[in-house]
Amino acid sequence: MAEGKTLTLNMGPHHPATHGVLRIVLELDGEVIVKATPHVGQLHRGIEKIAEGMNFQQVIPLTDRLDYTAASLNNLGYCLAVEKLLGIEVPKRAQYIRVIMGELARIMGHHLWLGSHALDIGAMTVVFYTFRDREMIMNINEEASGYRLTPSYLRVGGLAKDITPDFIKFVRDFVKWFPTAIDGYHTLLTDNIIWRKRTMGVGKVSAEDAVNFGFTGPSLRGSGVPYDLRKVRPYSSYDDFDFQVPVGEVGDVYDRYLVRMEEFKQSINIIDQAIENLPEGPVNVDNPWVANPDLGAVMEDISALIRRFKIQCEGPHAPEGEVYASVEGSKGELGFYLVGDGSEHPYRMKIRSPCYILTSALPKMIVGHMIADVIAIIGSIDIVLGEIDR
Amino acid sequence: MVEFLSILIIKTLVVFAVSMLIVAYSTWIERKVLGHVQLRHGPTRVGFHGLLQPIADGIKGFFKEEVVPDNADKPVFILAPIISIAAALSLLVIIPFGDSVTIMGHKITLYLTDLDIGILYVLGISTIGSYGVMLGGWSSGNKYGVLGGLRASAQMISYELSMALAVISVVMVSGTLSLVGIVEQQAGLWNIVKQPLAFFIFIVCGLAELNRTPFDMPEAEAELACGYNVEYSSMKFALFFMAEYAHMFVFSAMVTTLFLGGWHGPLLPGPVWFFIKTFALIFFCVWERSTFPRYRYDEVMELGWKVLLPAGLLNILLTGLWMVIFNI
Amino acid sequence: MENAKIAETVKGKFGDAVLAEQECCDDLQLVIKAEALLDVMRFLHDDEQLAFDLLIDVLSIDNSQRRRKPRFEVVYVLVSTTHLHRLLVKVPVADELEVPEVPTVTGIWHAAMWAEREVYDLMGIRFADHPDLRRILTWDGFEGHPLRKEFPVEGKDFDKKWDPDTIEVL
Amino acid sequence: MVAYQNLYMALAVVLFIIGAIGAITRRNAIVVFMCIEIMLGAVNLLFITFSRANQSLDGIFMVLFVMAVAAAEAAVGLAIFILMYRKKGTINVESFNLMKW
Amino acid sequence: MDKPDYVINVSSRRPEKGKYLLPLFKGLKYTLQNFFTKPITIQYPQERREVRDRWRGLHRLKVDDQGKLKCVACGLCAKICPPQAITIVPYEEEGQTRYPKEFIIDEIRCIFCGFCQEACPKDAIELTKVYDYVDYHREDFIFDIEKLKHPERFVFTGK
Amino acid sequence: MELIMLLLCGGFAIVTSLMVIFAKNTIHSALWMVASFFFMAVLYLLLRAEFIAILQIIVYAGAIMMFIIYAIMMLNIRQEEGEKAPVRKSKVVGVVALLVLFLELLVVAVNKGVLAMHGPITDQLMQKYGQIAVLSNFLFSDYLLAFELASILLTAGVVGAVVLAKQKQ
Repeated sequence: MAEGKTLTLNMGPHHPATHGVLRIVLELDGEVIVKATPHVGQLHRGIEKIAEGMNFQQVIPLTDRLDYTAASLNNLGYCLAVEKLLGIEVPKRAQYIRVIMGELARIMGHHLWLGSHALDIGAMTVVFYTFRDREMIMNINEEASGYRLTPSYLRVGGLAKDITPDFIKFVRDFVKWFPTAIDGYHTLLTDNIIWRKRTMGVGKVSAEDAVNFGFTGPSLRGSGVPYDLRKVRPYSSYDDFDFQVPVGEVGDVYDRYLVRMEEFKQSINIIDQAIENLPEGPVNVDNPWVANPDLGAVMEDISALIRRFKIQCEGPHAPEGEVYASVEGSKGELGFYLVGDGSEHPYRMKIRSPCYILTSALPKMIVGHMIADVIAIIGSIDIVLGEIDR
Repeated sequence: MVEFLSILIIKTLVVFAVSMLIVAYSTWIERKVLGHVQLRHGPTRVGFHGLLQPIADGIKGFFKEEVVPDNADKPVFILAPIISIAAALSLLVIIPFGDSVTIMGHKITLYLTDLDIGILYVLGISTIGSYGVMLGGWSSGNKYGVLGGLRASAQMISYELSMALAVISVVMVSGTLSLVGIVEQQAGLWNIVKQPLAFFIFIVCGLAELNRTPFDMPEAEAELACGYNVEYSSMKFALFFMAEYAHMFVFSAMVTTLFLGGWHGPLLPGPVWFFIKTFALIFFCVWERSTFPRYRYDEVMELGWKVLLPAGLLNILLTGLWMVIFNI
Repeated sequence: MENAKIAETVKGKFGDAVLAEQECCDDLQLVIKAEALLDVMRFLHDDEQLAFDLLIDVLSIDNSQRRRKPRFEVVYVLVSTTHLHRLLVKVPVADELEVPEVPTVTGIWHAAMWAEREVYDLMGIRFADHPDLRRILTWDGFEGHPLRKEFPVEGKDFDKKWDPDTIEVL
Repeated sequence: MVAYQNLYMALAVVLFIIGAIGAITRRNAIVVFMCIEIMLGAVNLLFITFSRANQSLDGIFMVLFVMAVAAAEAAVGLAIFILMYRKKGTINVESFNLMKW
Repeated sequence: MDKPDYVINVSSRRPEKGKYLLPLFKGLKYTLQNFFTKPITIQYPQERREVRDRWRGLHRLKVDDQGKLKCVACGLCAKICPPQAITIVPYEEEGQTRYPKEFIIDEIRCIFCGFCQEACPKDAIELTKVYDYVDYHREDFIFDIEKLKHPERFVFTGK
Repeated sequence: MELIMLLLCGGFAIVTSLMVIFAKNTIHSALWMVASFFFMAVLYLLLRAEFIAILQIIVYAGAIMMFIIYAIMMLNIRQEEGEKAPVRKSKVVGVVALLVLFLELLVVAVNKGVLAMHGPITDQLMQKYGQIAVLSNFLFSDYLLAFELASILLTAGVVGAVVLAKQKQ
């Protein structure tokens, strides 16, 4: 085709399939993409900058708003980073509950991914089934923390509160129900010829490329690299649980889909083990500089009252030093790089967001494909703009 | 003459009214069925189980603000929905709802007209309907619209062909192009039994012509953000919307006529059977929409040219052989 | 590979380029001279024993409020997907430069493409030879670098009145 | 015989001439193409008039084959136009003055 | 690359060939089954779901047996509040307990994280189950003591 | 009745055909063309050639014009003939010659009746068997060779179009 005969198409930020306010400027030859330039930043809220002016506990609700589809995992990553900086370790019970909350959040994230991915490709019903099941996790979140989407349940040094008996009942119900729901998703999509045609061979990323592009999480594993932080660097007692890491081979949209579908099952497996083997004990560290004295003690003991004032006003003071801690988020490696300077604020907090790096590879992935594939690929790497723009 | 004319006018009005009612309520069926498949209620607020919803929607559609984009081609922009709805409505003329009844001594046929070349008329007019989609997309001056219009035209041209092939084999079996003739010929055995492959091809092509999932390329709300009707609002959008559902009704009626024996059926009177079959097909259209993902544009073309077209040809060949061998 | 052994290997190869070696909790942090950065990084990526093939992140620290020299530091987080070890590489940015600058590692890891753009956007550190160094999270024409410590948390002009029609500060 | 056959013939002539004038005056290849279709249509009209006047089917068959030719012509012609547009960026007939490119 | 033993390969599940029509019909059957199940959505606001006990809704300033505010205006909640939505003006009289003269929560700024409830040493503030307060003006969302005492008045009734 | 229809449709056909030439926008030209084909189809109907009329709509309006509009949309030609090229002498001569031809033909058309050689196909025959049956009888016997040739032509057209429009890899 002669030069200058391409069509420039502005996809987003108000486009139903860009999962938020992502804007991609596409250059089209017919329907084939010649060039793609993603523009991000429409949702930039400066969380890293805001965090510098807050104390360590106050940052927790902010982290909820990163990847709001899987909020507890962000809490977990942040709390682990701070705890690593402070050099404390939370009790076993808190760790197990954190694992449960984290895995539930991962399932929530994958639910939203599956629903919107299928919706992008045109299967409009799957999203309602995933939201039916997501609702159950929302109820669990609500039972634990009082909020459904952004629970802010974790705290530096433990949890906000201990769980209730209803929580355990809800989780057990969910664990029991969810495998049938997964079968339902498989029935609707996996073998469906249209779904296969839309996803197989689309957006192929080889293992070398995936590593070079900085992929992490299911997108990396879909390309065949078995890198999972839960196995590689077990945190929060993940080494207590027996689970497997699903890995693809081809690295196309379909493989990433299969990997995530299998992760549903593995997460359920982990939750099942954690809820059955839940240890007794406290859920907060026994550290006077971190843990909030409970109300009963405050009423009676003046020193507890003072301590409560101290902790609520300032929170824990971090030692001077730098730390990088990361968790396996639902989208990939979610890392927090914290710099402490001896005060109660994080001197510098850098969030390593998996989606940001995934999006940077988008132009390489979609060139040569058609418009319809663009949304399939965007769906398959599962980006959340709250996390990209921070 | 006066008698003939008055019967004709009354019949036209009745057919128009009934058809518009069906069109309106097929939107209700769509929303209700989709809702229940998706574990929702669908419309519930206006009237009992939302039964007045189509009327409320219609009123809303007609009274909303009209927006014509600045760089739209205004005459074409206005013309497009009119073409769409006009084509859809003129297809209603030849639908055979039933055989004939005798009312007050007059023998009244339950179809407006029985054309000698009925099937050709259907094929011809339904292509005209696709002009509306194409021009609507092109004239709104929106890139998504243009892409939608392009997709629509390519898809319609491709699928028209296979659809015609499927129809031809039916015509071969029936020996007539008149729709009434085809229905009468099916009194004993429905064509779906004689022509299962043609039935399948016709359904697939029909869905493609209707721009319904899995072939809703021209709208594809996920990729093209509604495609050809992205810039349309209020009345003009309502016309497109109505045309879409009118086409769906006509498609269901055509399948009923060509393959499911039209008004034939035991016990119940003819028109009832006709409507039962038609509504079953409308239900099917909604049902499959709720289940299937969307094809990609090039895959749609591939399916049309590489699968359905050869299949249609093969079907004609087999039908011909069968007719020659058994000397029908 | 053990942290100590990584440090040993790198030091053995680039003795004087490694300014310091410190533990960040359980991770090893190597401080590398900016001039030698590219060579060290390429070695880290290519060497079979190290094979840091996955660049997790690039970030920067503004030390102006904790009285440390130099003012800016850039940190690279590296991971090996084969040997599963992790390394933090820190590069001090020379204070003398008018615009702080370090060499880009986009030639080694594509992942650095946007990570470096973000550092440039928010901290104002240039990456020499970066193929596409534009602002990314803030808009084109934005002034200042928000993560620098002197940038107000509320943002600039936050309390001024602005004209809703032209979106300009009055 | 057919009623008003002279009128039909006159109409065909008028249409033919309109088509011909368009074909030589317009520069846009696609419009030229459409003008040729008008001319074909005029001829078709004439054929059908004769066919009806003479109580013969020959005219109708002629029209059928004209349509077949027109369809084939449209396919090939438009393919050529698209190719031309890709090569030269225009479909102005006056710029097509080369036998090869 | 040799794979660790905890890895399972999902690509073995890929149906590369075949299975054209049957899965489509299976899908149709699945959706048809769901067509005949009961909808799970709630017809809000006629039907309302019961929220759990820990729900974090509008704030309530608790009162003691004599109908006085429990709050002593210590300012802990205002300090911990991440979006700084709480403003307290304390008032002290000679020989009296400290109490807030003004206690203002900007419910638009508030992110309902529940930190104020956790911080309070007197158990004077709590988050209620009221979750659907709507109004027309931004000013209506700035709650003073009077409004904060009775948040249940702000339950949305559909009118 | 027939005269009114004839005059109306003929008039519209002429007007729309003129609009094809005079419309600035190529898509508008094409749309006028479609309208013109419709009126021609009505004329065919008046001449009792329903089959040809419907074929006109299917083939011309449905397929050929669809192709043309598709091509215009794909090439995104809105105002292509923008620059005012000087009017060429040859064109003027051509138009004048055509007008002369027009007058001649018109004289012929208006004055000279066609010889009414009655062919074998009477209206009664058509009425009895239906037009399609009669047509197909002849098409598949007397005109079989021509029919087959037409199909070969169409196939060649399709192949040619595909070859031409295919982008070189």
